[in-house]
Amino acid sequence: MDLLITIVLIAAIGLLCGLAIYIVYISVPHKVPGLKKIDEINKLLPGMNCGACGYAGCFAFAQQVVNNPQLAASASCPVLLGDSHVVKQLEVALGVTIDADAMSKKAMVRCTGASEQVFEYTGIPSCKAAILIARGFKRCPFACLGMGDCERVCKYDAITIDPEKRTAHIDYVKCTGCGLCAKECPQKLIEMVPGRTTIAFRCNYPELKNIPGRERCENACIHCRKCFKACRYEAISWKKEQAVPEFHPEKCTLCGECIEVCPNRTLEFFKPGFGK
Amino acid sequence: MTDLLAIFIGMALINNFVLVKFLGLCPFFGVSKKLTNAFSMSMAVTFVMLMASAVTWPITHYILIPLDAEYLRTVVYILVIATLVQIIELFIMRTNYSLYSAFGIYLALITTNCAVMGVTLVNTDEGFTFVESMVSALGAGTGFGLVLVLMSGIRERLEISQLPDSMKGLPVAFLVAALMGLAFSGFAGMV
Amino acid sequence: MVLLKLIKRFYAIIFLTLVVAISATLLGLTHSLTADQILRQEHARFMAYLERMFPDMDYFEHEEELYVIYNVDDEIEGYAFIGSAPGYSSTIRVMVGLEDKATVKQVMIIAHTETPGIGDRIEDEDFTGQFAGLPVDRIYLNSDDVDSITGATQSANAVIRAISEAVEEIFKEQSD
Amino acid sequence: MIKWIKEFSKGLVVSNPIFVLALGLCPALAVTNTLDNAIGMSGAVMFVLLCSNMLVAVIRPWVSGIVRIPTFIVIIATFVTIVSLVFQAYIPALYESLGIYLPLIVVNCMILGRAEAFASRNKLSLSIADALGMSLGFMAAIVLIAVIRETLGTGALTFFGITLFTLPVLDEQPVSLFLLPAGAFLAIGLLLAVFRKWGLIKND
Repeated sequence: MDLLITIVLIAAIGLLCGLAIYIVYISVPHKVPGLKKIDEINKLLPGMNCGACGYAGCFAFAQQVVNNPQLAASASCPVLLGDSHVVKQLEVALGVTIDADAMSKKAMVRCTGASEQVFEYTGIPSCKAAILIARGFKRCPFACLGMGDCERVCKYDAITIDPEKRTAHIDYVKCTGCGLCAKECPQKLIEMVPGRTTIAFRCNYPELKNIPGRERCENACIHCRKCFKACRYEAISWKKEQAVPEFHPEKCTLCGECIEVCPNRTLEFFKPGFGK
Repeated sequence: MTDLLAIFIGMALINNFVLVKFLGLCPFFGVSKKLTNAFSMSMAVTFVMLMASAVTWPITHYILIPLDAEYLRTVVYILVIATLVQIIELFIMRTNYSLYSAFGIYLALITTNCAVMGVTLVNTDEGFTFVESMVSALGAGTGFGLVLVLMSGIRERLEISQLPDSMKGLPVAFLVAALMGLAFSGFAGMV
Repeated sequence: MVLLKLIKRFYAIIFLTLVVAISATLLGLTHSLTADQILRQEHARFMAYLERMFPDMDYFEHEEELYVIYNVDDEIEGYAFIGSAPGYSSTIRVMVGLEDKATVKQVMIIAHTETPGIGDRIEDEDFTGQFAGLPVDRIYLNSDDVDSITGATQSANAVIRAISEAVEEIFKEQSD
Repeated sequence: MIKWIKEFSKGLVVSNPIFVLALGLCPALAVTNTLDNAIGMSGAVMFVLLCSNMLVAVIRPWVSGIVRIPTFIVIIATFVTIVSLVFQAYIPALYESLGIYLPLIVVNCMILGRAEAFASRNKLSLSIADALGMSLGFMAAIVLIAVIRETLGTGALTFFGITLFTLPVLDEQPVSLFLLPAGAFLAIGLLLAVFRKWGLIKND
């Protein structure tokens, strides 16, 4: 008899538990407005929560975009900029037009890493740590140290480190332009450039006089102006203060003249497949 | 009041659930890779511990003990905990989605978190009153959170340190836990 | 039809309730099958401890918390009581046998899960043996007559506390 | 049949619950201070895992979505309670030394994990194979840890009262660190590293 009472009471607890779940399941309404829409947008986003758009993750961005569709045209979500298929879907879902091309950004490493290593560094494998000792272990104090801080922070696997030259390479296709690496680099040598940039300028050495760059690195810009003079399409202007070239991709014809004349091979085509 | 303080410190430090009693180890090693995740997880665990203690206490003292059916406590407790977790999960998912996207994945882990079940069992074993049970749940949650946050801080550092390949990841986390455990055994005898 | 619809609608709840009910039934049956055996085991263990302490025991009687042990000739053989206190990692339960109401005959650790090799040294004869022959009122923390164990202070003190607290409770009631 | 053997052997090495999946760590560390405890615990886990995997595989078509987890966990808890009642009745010494960790088998992530991830999606026979493999892998792992901890921590190895062997120096001066909680972490961490070094388990 006692057993029966026990069983009934315990079953009643089970019933209550089931009932509680059921009631919550049935009665708690979806309180977040437009949750379905937000979910739909959220699924289109990369889901990496990289924060490049300026919101706390993809879901937060989706929420904002649903409330204010125009935002999509000005935010810098890597998906908006990279994947044209997704951009179309987003345009349909939100009812706005997005000029993805104009907003796209890519990360560019302004160093070839060719500067000679002057001592063996065996400390904590992080650029931030390495830079504390004599401004890094390379002859050029502004060089890419290649300890992989940017590689670790990249959520899209776009960065690889060349272990020989100790320098970072960014895969143009995989790069979504989120800018995390640019924020992470202690040398500040990763620059976010417009996606249509044609010529990569691979030197970060900012000082004009003191010590001429070429002593420090075989790929250094020696401020010779040859590229500026070589360009027949006015796609290169000369910035006098820093004494470096400035490139204008809209006029560039990808002729490759500037790259050929550069004595130290500081210039490169930015995107693989450009030029030849 | 001093009794309650003694229970709190006892649960949080001396009998720390993770390092001394080995409860809640799966999340301890699973969710301690990043500091922010560890913090969210420990908040969620503490919350569920408090809820579970509050619900299981009356069940124990008004149903199981009068019926002389304490052998059923495992079934009843885990049923209640699983239900609670599911309700909280549903509720948060529907009302505050951004909170859910931050806590949701951890809630699912909590059903099988020995620490939550452990705190309800300890409360019954020690014969705590309702208030004492709540304090012990709070203490256990705090201790769990403290250790989880400490551990994740250390692991974030370990990520960039040079280790033999076979030591990377879990093995070194265990060794760190061992050292932390030694440190925590120093709290014994405090109360 | 209506019933069928209701069942369909609340299927999840009914299912869970059924599972819980079946589980409770199963456990209730298992419990009633094992309950006697559990009691017998506990009783046998208890008796075994008493018999080891008082080899001439025939039967015992309760006197509040105190067990009074009689031999075959109905003479009082001694007394025993059980005390407990939290140790390092578990609650330690001790059984104390008394010659008469003032002197300890023997102390036995009957339940603990202290750390093997460290805390479980409280079971050693070196430690428990020192209580034999002591007056009960000489057993308390930091007493001159009782030594703790180096490296297992927590566990050893718990044993001492278990005895002294039980003594206080039992004998205070009796002297009142 | 081949599939059966594959599922069975998977739990032993390739996805050993303790060393590879890092599931069910609580008992692996808490009760491995003596060999007896480890064997008792893994026996209990084996019984519970086998029974619950079988039952879940049988009833899976009827389990309703929203109460899935409560249902599974009540089933598991039932078997755990049966085990603990049986232990209490027939092997009380083991019951006492396992203490709170016996009811806590319920929340062993390994068991609910297997019920959720495997038994609720697979046939009965495969579920049995999975349960057997996983629990044998679990047993092998925690017995190994227990042997190391007991041998180093006390200088001798005993098996239900029978002393198997005694080490010369350690007997006098045991490394009692290995019996402390810290020693459990140390032992499992070093074992894991050694297994990786030997290539038994893949690196992260």
